Amino acid sequence: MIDINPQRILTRYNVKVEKEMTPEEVAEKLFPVEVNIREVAKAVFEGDEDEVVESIQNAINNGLDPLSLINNALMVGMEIVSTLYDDGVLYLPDVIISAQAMIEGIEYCKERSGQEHEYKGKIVSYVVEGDIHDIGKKIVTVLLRAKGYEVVDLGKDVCVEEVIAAVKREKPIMLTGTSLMTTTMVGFQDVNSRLLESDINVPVVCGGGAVTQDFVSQYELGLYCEEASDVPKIADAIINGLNIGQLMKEFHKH
Amino acid sequence: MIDINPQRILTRYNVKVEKEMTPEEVAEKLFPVEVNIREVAKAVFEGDEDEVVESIQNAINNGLDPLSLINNALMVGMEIVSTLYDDGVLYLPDVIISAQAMIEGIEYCKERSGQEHEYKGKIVSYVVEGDIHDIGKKIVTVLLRAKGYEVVDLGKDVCVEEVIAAVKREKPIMLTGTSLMTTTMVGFQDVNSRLLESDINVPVVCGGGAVTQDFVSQYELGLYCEEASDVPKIADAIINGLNIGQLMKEFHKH
Amino acid sequence: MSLKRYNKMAYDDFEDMVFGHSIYPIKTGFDLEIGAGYTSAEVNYAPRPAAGESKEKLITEYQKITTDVLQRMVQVGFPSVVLETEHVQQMTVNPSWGAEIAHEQKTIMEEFYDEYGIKCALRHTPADIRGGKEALDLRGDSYCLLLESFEEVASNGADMLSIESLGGKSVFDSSIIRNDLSGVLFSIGILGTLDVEFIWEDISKIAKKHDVVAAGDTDCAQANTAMFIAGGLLDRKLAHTLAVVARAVSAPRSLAAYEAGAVGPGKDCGYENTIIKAIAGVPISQEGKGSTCAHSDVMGNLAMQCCDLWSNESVEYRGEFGGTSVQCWGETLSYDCSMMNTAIEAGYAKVFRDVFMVSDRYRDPQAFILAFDNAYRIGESIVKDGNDIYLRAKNAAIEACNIVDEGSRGQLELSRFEKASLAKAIKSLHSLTDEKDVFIEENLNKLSTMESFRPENYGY
Amino acid sequence: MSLKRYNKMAYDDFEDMVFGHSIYPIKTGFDLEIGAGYTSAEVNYAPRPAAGESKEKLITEYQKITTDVLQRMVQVGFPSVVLETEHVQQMTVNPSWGAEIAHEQKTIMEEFYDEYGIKCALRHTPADIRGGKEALDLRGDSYCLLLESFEEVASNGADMLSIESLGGKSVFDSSIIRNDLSGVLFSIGILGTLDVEFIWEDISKIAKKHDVVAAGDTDCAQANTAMFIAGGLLDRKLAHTLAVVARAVSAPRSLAAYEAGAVGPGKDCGYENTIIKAIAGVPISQEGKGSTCAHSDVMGNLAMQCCDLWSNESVEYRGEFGGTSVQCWGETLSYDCSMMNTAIEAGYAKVFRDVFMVSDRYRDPQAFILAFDNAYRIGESIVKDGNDIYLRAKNAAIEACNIVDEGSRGQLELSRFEKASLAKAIKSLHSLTDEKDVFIEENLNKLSTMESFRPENYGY
Ligand SMILES: [Zn+2]
Ligand SMILES: [Zn+2]
Ligand SMILES: [Zn+2]
Repeated sequence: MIDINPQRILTRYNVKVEKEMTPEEVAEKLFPVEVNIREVAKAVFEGDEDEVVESIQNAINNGLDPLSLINNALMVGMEIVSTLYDDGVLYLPDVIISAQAMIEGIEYCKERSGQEHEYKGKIVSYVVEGDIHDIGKKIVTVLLRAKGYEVVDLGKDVCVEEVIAAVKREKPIMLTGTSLMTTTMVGFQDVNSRLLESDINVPVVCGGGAVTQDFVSQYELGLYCEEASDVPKIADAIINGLNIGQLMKEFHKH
Repeated sequence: MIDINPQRILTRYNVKVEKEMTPEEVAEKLFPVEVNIREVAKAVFEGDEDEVVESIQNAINNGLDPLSLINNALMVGMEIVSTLYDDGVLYLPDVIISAQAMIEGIEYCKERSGQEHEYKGKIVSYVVEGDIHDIGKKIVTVLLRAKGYEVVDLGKDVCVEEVIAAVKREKPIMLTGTSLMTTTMVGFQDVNSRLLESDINVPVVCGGGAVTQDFVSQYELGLYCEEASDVPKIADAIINGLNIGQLMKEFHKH
Repeated sequence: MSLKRYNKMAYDDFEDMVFGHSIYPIKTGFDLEIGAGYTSAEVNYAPRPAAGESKEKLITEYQKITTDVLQRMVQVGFPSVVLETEHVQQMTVNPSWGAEIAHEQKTIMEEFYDEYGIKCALRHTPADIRGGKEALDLRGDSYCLLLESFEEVASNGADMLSIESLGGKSVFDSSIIRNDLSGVLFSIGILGTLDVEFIWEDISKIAKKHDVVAAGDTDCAQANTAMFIAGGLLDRKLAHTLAVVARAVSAPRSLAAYEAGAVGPGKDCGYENTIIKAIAGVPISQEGKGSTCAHSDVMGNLAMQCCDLWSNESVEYRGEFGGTSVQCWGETLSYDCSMMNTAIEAGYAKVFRDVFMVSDRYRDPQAFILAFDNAYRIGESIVKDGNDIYLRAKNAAIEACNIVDEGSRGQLELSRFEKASLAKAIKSLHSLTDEKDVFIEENLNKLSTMESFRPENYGY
Repeated sequence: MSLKRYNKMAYDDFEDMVFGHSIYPIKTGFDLEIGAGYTSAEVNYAPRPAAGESKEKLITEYQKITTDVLQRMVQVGFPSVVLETEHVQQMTVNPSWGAEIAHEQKTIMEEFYDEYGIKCALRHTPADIRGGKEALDLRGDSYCLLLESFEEVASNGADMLSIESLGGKSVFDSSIIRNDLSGVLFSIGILGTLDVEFIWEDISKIAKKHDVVAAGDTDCAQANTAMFIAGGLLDRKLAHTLAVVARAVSAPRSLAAYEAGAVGPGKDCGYENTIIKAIAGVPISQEGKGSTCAHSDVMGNLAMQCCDLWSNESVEYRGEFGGTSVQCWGETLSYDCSMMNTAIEAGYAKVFRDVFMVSDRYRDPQAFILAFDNAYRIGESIVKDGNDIYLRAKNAAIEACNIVDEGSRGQLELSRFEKASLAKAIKSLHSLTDEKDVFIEENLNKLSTMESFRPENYGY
């Protein structure tokens, strides 16, 4: 069996460009100083649901207000994870695992505080009619929740009627839909038309295997999203007041 | 240097399906019986201009009317060549060489008879604006002349104005245009519109590298032609009275 | 179900494995042999969306596709070719559509065979229509319809039957995005295996009845999903060292088809097929650098190492400068096969096999474990506990991790992150029980809260 | 013009020729070496028609194309790549457009080189804009504009300069459809050669001035036209035994570029490049099974035999399932190169070379004469009378026919028609004079009635 030195024929670029510090080392520098909050943030980073709950309980025991922990500790920890992902240090499953743990933490805080937590905003997510591939939607939904948004997940193979009804009912800041196949992509067109007809100018973020910037550019309300991890950024931009025109400029993929 | 038996890895299908008889053998069975006419037809088959002229002179010397030789001897010889090409026995250059010789023969007959020869019909041919590739047009023009048509060749890179002017002036039974590139194909659209506007319902036969049946199907007057050797067949069909609808049916490539 | 499980390897030595040869070659279609001494292209295509609007348009589309492919084959002198028709939904949901299309395609192929003697065969791959809006429905009405589709194509011209079955998919999707290896092992190794053997018993019967070939299944829905999420070297949606686990476990899962009566050729997107060939000796179709039209991969040459058919996975039927897309890719694939066949004739098959493999052996861990020597090792770990569908899958997962681990101490350069993720994977896998029933019960309990999971899909 | 003609072969023995190696390798771009021990893909692309509507749209299109290619290269671990931009008319007619595009492309390539260390280089191929509505205008205003285009791209990022020049085309077109070999010999061997050396003296000066590479020319407009008209095995628009003559004569024609200062790498669609490599020792780009997107050919593997760059000829930039077309074909080509590079590293380069060649040696006469041993023979017949551009072209034509004739008595099976046409060709070529000036005068006289022929285009 032949063997050769692979460096003569290929380059493992990921090894070549890997950053010097491990994720743990980078995170260590970013954790908050205050010891109770630090523990919560670390637990989110570890993605350990039990540790998250434990550290929250400890912080509460030490006098910190449960509801405040959501923004000051849980979201801070999540923000560190997102930053590490954006900087090329973490992988997406780590983000999802952390997000999951953080969401558990939010639930616990709400229980302990007895009050309602105000979400950043509400988003409706779905997979277009005729399509039952939903990994993309699953990922987007988790990432949005991790960023503090309330997500109404309509599921798979959702017909236009149901989408419009949900939008009217939930009044979201944004709609996000995924489509894997070119044959089902046209559903976005119908949604776009129906929303405009009903005078509902909510941005429709479209992503998934078949979708392209060119396709989405056809629709007044359409925003193209290539990466699941960009969807929360679009949501944040909407919260910050950008209108559809400005959003299109900001997030247009050339 | 390695060598192997090629029959283990490839199949020269042309050798496999080659017909038994040579072109000469097949032609021999098809030549007309009358000896003077036979010689003319044979000379056309050989594609030898000098022999064509010589055999025509001999026939005239032997009392045959020069003008009649065009249809009875020259065209008959050409028809045999075309048949052999359609049947897979000859190659296209053979057809062009014979056509050239036959056209020489027609000129000679016209000279010797002092009369005008009536063409089967008139056709205008051109290469679309922006395109200077004209092998296709050259081939089509020769084949049409070989079939007894008068061809007004407008040349290459011909703008729409010039095409329409020529059609109005020459009143052809058919227009044939070629386009090699997708970027120049749109010229056919303009020609089609302008002809319809001027109420001139002449079929526009379109061919060339970029052209497809689907593209041509968009135009009321458009007929798609994949093979140069099919253009004369379309012309014959028009002479036989088929209208555009019938032509489209007859020559539609699926 | 009492299937005969594989308990030993079909090949004594991985050195005996090579492209164009298999232990149990197949003859089918018009004089076409697979794994009997030469390779052939397997041309795979998708109709344009507009063509899907009606049965008539679809039939015309497939007629054009079939004619185009065969025309190009004879124009360039290729002696053989296989066509694979992966159904679009309508063709399976309306079994008569699939039947008519198979018939039309086969008719054209027969004309070319009669006129030119070109050896050819037709594989039909119905769509797995058992996925519902809420959950998979694997054993209900859609299953009956699916079997009807198989009957229809089998009795109307299809020579080989395949499918990319969905068993375990919803559980897998949730697991893979969370690095949950126990969930991956359960969804592919248990649920996937149970569904594969369930349907392939029926598909094999249909094949036998109509004297056609029950070819095989691939874990496209799971292992290839992992591969696609893992992406290229710089993507960070899934560590490649974890995608390796999904791939390793997909082998015993796809193997179950052969235990239930399938005979090969394994379907093109089954990258696990080399492992299966080592175990079962069946011929296999593969894809790599000839399927970039459909997706990228990190083993474009290595995939050729032991292939018997060489495929382009799928390409939408459309015009290119060089002809229609099926002609372009059909020709490229056929030249690859001509190269392999020439190597065979010249006595250099194994040299070529090795060079294909070494080109990508160290490109990525996913390629490394599928190098035929490593694939063979994984196969051994499977047949070691062949009768236990859990243990054999767990063995495969652990063996694959060990292989990567050893490799990383040799010429397989892993990033720090990959090493860390591999260490976590090994730890996680070793922490699992050895008891099949314990493992299954644990996982069923975990899933009792997952709305889209229905145990009855798998006989529970 | 007093050029130094080739009078001897650069290689002593055809056995010394192989892919990835040349006698005079080239280093250019960002650390990229050509013919210095490894092969690289040369990715070639065409903008979509809509993108050609404005300069801004074109620039954006090429930025996308360049980014896409490089992105895919690093995602799959390829160490090197060449990009070739064949100008659409507007880019040459507006030299500043070509300049801006070259600059934008090179900027992106530099970013990737800086970040990943991927070796890469850029070839620009201006369009030959010297063709007019009535006739070619080879030495007038459009020529000045063409040279300006070369200056602009050379000073704005292009590493290598090429062109597919049109000299002799109109005479060739008329000749080839009439099996007129004397006309073919005149249009390619005389007119083509005269135009090639005329423009390459100027192009080489420009390249030298800007310290870039004067790469080379191909007889696309003539020999490839013959190849395309000849088509596949079953096409009957031109006997393949006659297309062989056009190809053989294209070698001394394209060779003239190197006599006038070009240094390689020869451009991709020059199937005659193997002959030229044998004579001049320059590295060459080739295309075959990796360029089916652009056209079919009968030597998809053989073309790899001695290549230093491996190209896809051209593909329209658009989306496929697997990415954009430049990514799909770029990856396929790069895997072919990885296979060749692995063979080189493993010490099996010549085995692979031979298998590539033998795969197609007997597929068609056009492939047969380009098998490297036969290509070498044709090269020898050229340098034998290297100083006489007529005699050397006539020698090449006759040698090619002899090679096919000998082959037909061996394993190269010709149809009866092909044998008859070959016999006619040999007879016709042998009937030609040996005197260059007599030949030229005869042909100029013949062409005096051809409206679209202008002798002053060639200095007459
Ligand atoms: Zn698949
Ligand atoms: Zn597939
Ligand atoms: Zn070219």
